Amino acid sequence: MRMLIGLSRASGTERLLISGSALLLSVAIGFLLVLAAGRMTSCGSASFSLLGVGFCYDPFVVFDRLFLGAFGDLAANPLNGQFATTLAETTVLLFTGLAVAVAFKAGIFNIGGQGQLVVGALATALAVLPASSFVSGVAGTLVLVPFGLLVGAAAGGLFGAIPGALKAYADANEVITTIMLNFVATSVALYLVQNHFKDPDSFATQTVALPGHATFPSLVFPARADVSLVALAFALTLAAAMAYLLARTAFGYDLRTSGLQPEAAEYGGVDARRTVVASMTLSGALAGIGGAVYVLMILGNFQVGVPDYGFDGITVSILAGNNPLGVIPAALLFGVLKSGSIVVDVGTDVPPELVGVLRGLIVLFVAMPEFFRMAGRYAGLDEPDEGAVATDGGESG
Amino acid sequence: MSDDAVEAGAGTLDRLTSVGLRTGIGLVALAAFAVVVVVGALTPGTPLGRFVRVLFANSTVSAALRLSVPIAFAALGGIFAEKSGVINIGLEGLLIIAAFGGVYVADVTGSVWFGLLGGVVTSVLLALLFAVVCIEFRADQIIAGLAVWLIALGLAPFLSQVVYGSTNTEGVGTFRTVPRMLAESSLPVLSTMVVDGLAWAADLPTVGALFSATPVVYLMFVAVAASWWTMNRTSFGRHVRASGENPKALDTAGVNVSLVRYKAVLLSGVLSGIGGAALALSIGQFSGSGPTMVNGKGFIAIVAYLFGNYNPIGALLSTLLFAGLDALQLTLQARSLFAIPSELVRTVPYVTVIVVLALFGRTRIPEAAGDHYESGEE
Amino acid sequence: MTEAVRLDGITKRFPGVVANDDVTLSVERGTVHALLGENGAGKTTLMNVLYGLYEPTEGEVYVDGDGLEVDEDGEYAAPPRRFDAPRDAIDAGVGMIHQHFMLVDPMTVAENITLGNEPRKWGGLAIDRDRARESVLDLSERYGFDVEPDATVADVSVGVQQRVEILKALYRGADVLILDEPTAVLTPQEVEDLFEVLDELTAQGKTVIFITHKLGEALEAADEVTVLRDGRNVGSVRTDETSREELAELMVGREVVLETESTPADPGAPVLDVDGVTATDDRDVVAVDDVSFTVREGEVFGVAGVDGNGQSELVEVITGLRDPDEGAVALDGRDVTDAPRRERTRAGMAYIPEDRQERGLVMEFDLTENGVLGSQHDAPFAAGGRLDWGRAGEHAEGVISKYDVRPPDARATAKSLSGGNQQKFIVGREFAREPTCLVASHPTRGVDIGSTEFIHDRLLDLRDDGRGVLLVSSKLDEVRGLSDRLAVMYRGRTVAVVDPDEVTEEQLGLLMAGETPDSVPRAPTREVTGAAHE
Amino acid sequence: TGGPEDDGSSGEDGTDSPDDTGTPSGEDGNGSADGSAELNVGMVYATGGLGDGSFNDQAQTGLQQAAEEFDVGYDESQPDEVSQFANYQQQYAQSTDPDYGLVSCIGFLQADALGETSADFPDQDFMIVDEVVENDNVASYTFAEHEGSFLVGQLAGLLTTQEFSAGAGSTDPDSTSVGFVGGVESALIQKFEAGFLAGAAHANADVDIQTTYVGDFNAPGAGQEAALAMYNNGADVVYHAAGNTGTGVFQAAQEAGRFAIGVDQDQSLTRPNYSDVILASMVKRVDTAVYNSIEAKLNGELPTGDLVALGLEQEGVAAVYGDELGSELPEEVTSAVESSREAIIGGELEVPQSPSDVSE
Ligand SMILES: Nc1ncnc2c1ncn2[C@@H]1O[C@H](COP(=O)(O)OP(=O)(O)OP(=O)(O)O)[C@@H](O)[C@H]1O
Ligand SMILES: Nc1ncnc2c1ncn2[C@@H]1O[C@H](COP(=O)(O)OP(=O)(O)OP(=O)(O)O)[C@@H](O)[C@H]1O
Ligand SMILES: [Mg+2]
Ligand SMILES: [Mg+2]
Repeated sequence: MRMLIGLSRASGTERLLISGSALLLSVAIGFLLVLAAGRMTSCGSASFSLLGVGFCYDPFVVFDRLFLGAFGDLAANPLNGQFATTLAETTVLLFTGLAVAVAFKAGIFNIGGQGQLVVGALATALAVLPASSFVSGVAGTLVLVPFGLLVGAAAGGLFGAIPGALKAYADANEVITTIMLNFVATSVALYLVQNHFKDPDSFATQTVALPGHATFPSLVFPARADVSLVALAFALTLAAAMAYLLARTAFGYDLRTSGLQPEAAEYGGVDARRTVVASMTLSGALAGIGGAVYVLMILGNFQVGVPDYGFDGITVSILAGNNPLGVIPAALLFGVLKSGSIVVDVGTDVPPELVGVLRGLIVLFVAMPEFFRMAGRYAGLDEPDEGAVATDGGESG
Repeated sequence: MSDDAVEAGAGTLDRLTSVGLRTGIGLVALAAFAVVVVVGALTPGTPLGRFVRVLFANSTVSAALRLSVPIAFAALGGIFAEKSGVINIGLEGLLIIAAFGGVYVADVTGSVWFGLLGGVVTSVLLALLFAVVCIEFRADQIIAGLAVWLIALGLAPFLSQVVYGSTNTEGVGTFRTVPRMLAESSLPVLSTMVVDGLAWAADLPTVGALFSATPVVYLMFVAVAASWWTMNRTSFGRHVRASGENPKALDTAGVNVSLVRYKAVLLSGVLSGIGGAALALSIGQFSGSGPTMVNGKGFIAIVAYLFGNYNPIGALLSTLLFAGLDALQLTLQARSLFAIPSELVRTVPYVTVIVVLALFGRTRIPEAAGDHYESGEE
Repeated sequence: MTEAVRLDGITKRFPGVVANDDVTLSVERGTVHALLGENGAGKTTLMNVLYGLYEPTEGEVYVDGDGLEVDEDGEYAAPPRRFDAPRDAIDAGVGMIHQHFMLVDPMTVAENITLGNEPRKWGGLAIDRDRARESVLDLSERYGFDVEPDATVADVSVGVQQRVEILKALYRGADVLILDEPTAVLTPQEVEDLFEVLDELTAQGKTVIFITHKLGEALEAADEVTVLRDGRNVGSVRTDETSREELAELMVGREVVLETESTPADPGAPVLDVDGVTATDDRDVVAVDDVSFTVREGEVFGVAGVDGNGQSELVEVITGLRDPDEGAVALDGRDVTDAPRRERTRAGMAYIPEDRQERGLVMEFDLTENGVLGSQHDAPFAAGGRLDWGRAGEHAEGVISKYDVRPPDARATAKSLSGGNQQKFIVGREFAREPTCLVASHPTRGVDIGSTEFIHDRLLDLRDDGRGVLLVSSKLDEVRGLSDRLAVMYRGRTVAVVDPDEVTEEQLGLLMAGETPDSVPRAPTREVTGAAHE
Repeated sequence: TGGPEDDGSSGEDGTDSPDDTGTPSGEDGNGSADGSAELNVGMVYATGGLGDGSFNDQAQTGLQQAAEEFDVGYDESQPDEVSQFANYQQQYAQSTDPDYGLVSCIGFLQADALGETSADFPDQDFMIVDEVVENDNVASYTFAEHEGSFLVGQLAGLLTTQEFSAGAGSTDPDSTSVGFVGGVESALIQKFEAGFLAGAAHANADVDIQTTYVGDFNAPGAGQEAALAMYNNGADVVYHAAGNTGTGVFQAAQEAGRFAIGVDQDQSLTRPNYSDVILASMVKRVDTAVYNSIEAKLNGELPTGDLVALGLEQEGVAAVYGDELGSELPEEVTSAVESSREAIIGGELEVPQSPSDVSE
C-alpha cells in the first residue's frame, strides 16, 4: 500500500506525461497486436501490408474507428447517437472513477465500485418507481431525479461502508472484501429482481420501466440518445467538488493524511478508523450515484448484467493519478474506448476485446513510472526530440 | 524465577493466547459442525439428515476436489510470490491466460498433456512480464497485478475471437479420471488389477472420491507437498521467506534478492499455469465472455492462502473449504433440500470469505511484501 | 605492521551529495579501529563501499584478513578488489554488522546465521539443519558467545541479536568485521560485554572496524581512531596518543562544550498526572506496567532507559495514541484518559514524536500543509470545515524563520528537508501551540550537534516560561543535562525517580539494566498542597 | 497458419480510407457486408456471443445459410452488455455504407432497446428472435420452447424408468430421476423447465426431477458440477437450457456414464465429442427464423409488425434424436413421444409455460 500511494507522489506534470506516454505505448502495442492477430486469422486479401507482408486487419483503420468513431460524424450532427453513447459512458465512468479516486486518496483500494454501483442502481430503480406515481411532469422530474440520486448514494454508501468498517475494525483487507462483495451484490440483485421485483411483462430479469418523468431529461440530445447533459454537468460538478473537498477542507486534509501516512494522521488527531469508514462511505456513495445515473439516464430501469463500470472506474482513477480533476479526461478517454469498441466491432473484423487489452496495458504502464523515467533518461541521451518529454518526466526522480 | 524468565513466559503466553483465539474460534466452529453431523446422522429422514448425507457424499467430495484444483494451484503460486515480497494479485489473470493457452495448445497438438504444458508456458510469460515490471521498473505491485488481470481478461477472449471466431473456443480433449485412463491404456495386466482395485476403493463412502479423480487432482496434492517442502526445507524456500521479511538481510547475506523474487514470481506463474490449464482442460473448452470461466477463482485463491496463513497445507485446506461450500451449494440446489433461493445460495462462499476475513483478518503479511527492493539503497 | 584493509582515495557521490570525499583509510590486522564522526559525516557510506553495497565513484579497496602483502616496491602484491555485491565482500572475508540489524525476525538464530550459506544434504534438496545447529554451537563456543540456535530472533534481546549478527559474519569466514554504531541500542553493561567480545576477536586475529559518534567508546575500545567530517578523513590517531577534547574538535571542526547546563527549576502546579498506567504493545505484550508520575509547571521531567523498555508506549498513552489497559492520565487536573488526540492538543498538550518521518510530518506534504498538522480542524486555520491556506502559509513561514529551518521555503516538501531541519520544523510547530505541557520524545535523535544545542535551548526556554516538559530520551547526557527530575524505565516500570545532578553515570547504567544500586539519590518530590493553580 | 491468402500482393496501401475496411470473408465465416450485395444484414447476437454451441451459433447457421444461397452480405457483432444493444442496433440502422436492409436482433434482452431503435428508424427493417416488439418495421419470431421441451421431458421420463444402455451411457434401473440445468433464471428459460417438467411427469408421475440454475450461460465448469451432482443423486438424464454451460452437462454425462439432452441445436452434431451421451436435442430453429426473415426480406414479404410464433407445428421447435444414440432408442419410447407431439399440435395436450403451472 505504501507504494500504491507512491503513484500520487509524482508531480503533476510528470503524472500527465506518464499517463500520456502510457496511453501512447499501449496504443503502439495494441497496433502490433492487431497486426499479429491479422496474421493469425485468415482472409482473402490483405487490408494492410507492411514491408511486403500482408495483414488481415488494418491497424490504422482500427484505431481510427476506435478513437474517432466514438465521436460519430460531429460535423454533420453534433448530437449523433455515437457521440451520445460516448458521453453517457463518460458520465457514469466519472462517478466510478471519482469513487475509486477518493478512496485511493485515503489509502484505500476500493475494488468494490462495481458492487456499490449495482446496489445503488437497484435501490434507485426500486425507490423511484413507487415514488413516481405521486408526482408527474416537470415537477416530478425535479423531485424524482434528485431523490433517485440520493437513494443511489445512500445505498451505495452503505454498501461501501461495510468493507470500510471491516477494514477499520476487523483489519480485513479491503481488496479482498470488496471483490467478494461485488459477487454478493450481483447475486443478491439477481435474487431480488428475479423473485420480488420482476417486470412481469418481460422475459428479461429487470424491474418495471420508470416513467419518462422519473428519468434524466435529455434536453439537448434527442430522447433516444440515453444521455443527459444534466447528468454530465452534475458529474463534472461533483469532480470539482471532490477536488475542493480534498484540497481545501479539513475533512479532505484528514483523508489525504491518512492515505499518505496513517501514523502521521493519527498523530495529527485524525481518527483513522472513522476516516476509513467515512471515505469508503463517500466512495461507495459516488459509485452508488453512478448506479443511479445508469438507471435514470441510460437504462430507465434496473436489469441484471450491469456493465463493468466499477472496474473501469479503477482504471480511470489510476490513469488520472487519483486526482479528481484528472478523472475528467480519463473518464472521457474510457468513454471513447467503450463507445469506440462498438464502432470497431460493427465496422471491422477486429474483435472488440482489443479494448480490454488496451485497458490492461494502460494500467500496467501507468503503474511503472520508473520505466518512463528510465526511457526518458535513455532517450534524453540519444534522441533529443523525445528527450523533452522524458527529461521532464524524470526531473523529480 | 528471574525477571527474564517471567518476561519471556509472559510473551509466550501472550502469543499463545493470540494463537489460542484463532484455534479457539476454529474449535468452536468444529464443535458446532460435529453437533450438526451427529444430529444429522441420527435423524436421517429430516432435512438435516439429508444435508449431512449430501455433505459426506462421494459426489460432494469429488466435486470439491475438482473445484479445488485451479484455486489450490493459484494459491500455492500466490504463496511463493508474496512470501518473496511480491504481492501477486494478478493470479486471476494468470489462470485466465493459462486456461486459454492450455486449450489452444491442446487443440493444436491434440494432447491434454501438451495443453497443460502450453498453459504453463503462457502463464509463465505473463508472470515474467509482471516480474519485470515489478522488480525492474518498480511498479506498484497491486496495480501491476490488477493490470495482469485486466490484460489477460482482454487478451484471452481477444485471441479466442481471432483464432476461433468467438470468445468460446472449440472443444478439445479433457483429462480423464485415472482409473479410466488406466482402463484405456495399453497395459492390460497391470491396469485391470489396478482398475479393479481402484473401482472397489472408489465405492468407499466419502473417501472413495480420492480413487477416481483426474491426474490433476493428484498433481495438486503433490504440488502442495512439494511446495511445503520447498518453502520450509530448502535453501530456496528460506531465501524466499527472507526476501519477503527482510530483503536487506538476504542481500547482505550475499543472496541476490531480485533473482529470488524473479524465481518466486515465475514459480507462481508455473503453478497458476497448471491450475488454469487444468480448469479449462477439465471441460475441454475455454469460455471467455464476461469474467471468463475463471470467474474470480484467482481472487478466492488469495483468500485461501491468507486464510491458510501462507502455509501450503493450510491453503489447501481452506481451498477445500471454499470449494466444498461451492460443491455443496450445487448439490443442495439440485436436491432442493432447503428452500433457499439459488441466487442466495451462490453467495455462500463469498460471504464465508468475508466472515472468515473479518474474524481472521489479522493474518500477518510478510514484512516487506509490496515494497520494492533495490540493492544498495540506503 | 600488517594492513588488513586499505581504502585508497575513496570518493562516493550521490545526486547532490558527496558522501565520501577522497578518503584514505588504513586498518592494521588484529586491531580495533574506530570510525568517528557526526551524523551524515559519511561513515556508513564508507563502510558500505568496503562491503560492496555501494560502488565507489572513485578510489580503490584492498582487503586481506591475513594482512596485505606488499612487494619490494611497496606496491600491493594483489590488485585492488572490486566488490559488485556483498557476496564478493563476504568471499573476501569482510563481514558487516549494520546499524539496523539485518536479521529476519521470524526465523531462528541458526537460520539467520546460516542464511545464504545453508549447509545442504540430499543433493541440495534439503537444508541440513543438524549441521547448521552444530556449526552455530561450535562458533559460539569458540568465541565465548551464549546463544540458543533454536530461539526465534524476534524473541531474543537486542544484545543477543547483535551477537547473532557477529556470528553470522564469522560463519561466513569473515576476518574483517565492520560494526556500524554497535552500541547505540545497548545498555552500558551490554556495551562492556560487547567490548570484551571485540577483544576476543582481535586476540584470534580478526580485524574490527567500528563506527560510533561517541568519543568515550572510541577511546575505550579502539586501538586507533579515524575521524570523518563532511565526508573527508580529517585525521587518524592512536587512542593512547589523544584525548576526548582533541577528538571532539576534529569531529566538529571547532571547540565544543560537551555538557549542557541548566539553571535550577522552579516547579509549580502539576500539569501532567500519570497515574498507574498499564498498557500493552502492538503484540499485546505488557509494555507499560503501573507507571505513575507527575510533571509540574516549570520543570523538565526526564524519562531515561534503553530503547524498548516501554517509553514509546508510555508516551503514546499520554498523548492519546494508545489506549491504556489501566490507569489514568490527567492534564491540568482534567482527566483525559479517554480523550482523543485532538482534544488533548486543544487542551494544551504539544508533542514532539520520536519518529519525525513516520509520525511528525507527512513527508509528501509541503511545510505549509505540515504546519497545520494537528490543528487542521481548529482556528485560525479552519473555519466551518474549510481550510485557510493563506493563513497556514503565514504560520509555516513564521515557524521557518523563527526556528531557522532550511531551506526557508514553505512550499518545500517535508521529505526534501534534511533530518535536522525536519526536526526543527516539528519543534517549531509544537512550540507555536504555546502548550501548557510538552511531551518531547527523543527530540534530538539523529540531529547534529548544532541543531541539538538549539533544540535544547528551546526546551529550557519553555520550561523557564512555566510550562511542563516531559522529556524522553535514551541519550544519557541529554536527559541528565536537561531534566530536573529523572525517572528510569526498565521493562515497563519506572525503577526509580532520581535527581539527575546527583546520580552518577554508573548508577544510571545499573538502573537502566534493571538493577538497583545500593544508594541512589532520590529526586526531591514536593507535594502541591496549597500550591496555587494558575 | 493464417494471414491473407494473397499475402499483401494486392498492393493495397494500409492507410486507405476508413470506408474501405471490408475484410474479405475468412474461415471464421465473417462475410462482410459491402455495397455490392443485394441485401446486407446486420446481425446483433445475444450477450454470451458466438461459440455457445447453441443459441447464437444456431442464429449464425441461418445467417450463413442465407448468405450461401442468396446474394447476401452480412456483418456480425457480439455485444457484452445489455446497455450496448441500442447502440449496436443504431449502428446498423443508421449506416449508409453499406446500407443494411435488415437488422437481426437475437435474444429477448434486445426487445426494450429495439422498441426505441425501431421507432427512431421507421424506414429500417428489423427482426427479433424470442420477443415481440410491436412496431411496424419489426418482425418478431418466438418459439414454443415449452412444447419441444415437453417431448424431451417425456423421453427422459420414460427412459429413467427402464433399463437402457447405449453409447457411453446407461440408466440406473434403481432410480427414476431426471434433471434440468438452467442458465440464468428467467421467464424464457423457465418455459424450457416447465415443458420438461410436464413432459417427465406425463411419462411417469413418480419421476423425481432435480432442477438447478447455474446463474450463467457461459459457465461450463459450473454446469459440469451441477449435472454431476444430479447424476450422483440418481439422475439418468439431464436436460439443459443453459447455452455454453451445457457443455459441462455433457462432460458430466460422460464422466458419470449417463445421458444428456441438448438444446437449441442438434448438439450431437455440434458437440460431436459428446454424441455418445446425447440422447436427443430440443432444437429451436433460430436458424430457420433468421433464414426465413432474410428470404422474406429479399422477396419483399418480411412480416413486419407481425409475430411469427414457431411451435411444434411449424417445426420451429422439435425433439431431434441424437445422431449416434437416436437409432438405439426403444420403439415404444419414440412412438409415445411422437403421439404426444401430435397431441400437442392437435391441441389435445396443453403444455404449461411456467414451472409453477406444472401440475404435480
Ligand atoms: N543512498 C543515498 N542517496 C543519497 N544520499 C545518501 C545516500 N546514503 C547516504 N547519503 C548521504 O550521504 C551522507 C553521508 O551519509 P552516511 O549515512 O554515510 O552518514 P553517517 O556518517 O553514517 O551518519 P550517521 O551517524 O547519521 O549514521 C549524508 O548526507 C546522506 O544523506
Ligand atoms: N536516500 C536519500 N536519497 C536522496 N537524498 C537523500 C537521501 N538521504 C538523504 N538525502 C538528502 O541528503 C541531505 C542530507 O540528509 P541527511 O538527512 O543525511 O542530513 P543530516 O546530515 O542528517 O542533516 P541534519 O544535520 O540536518 O540532520 C538532505 O538534503 C536529504 O534530502
Ligand atoms: Mg464485426
Ligand atoms: Mg551511519
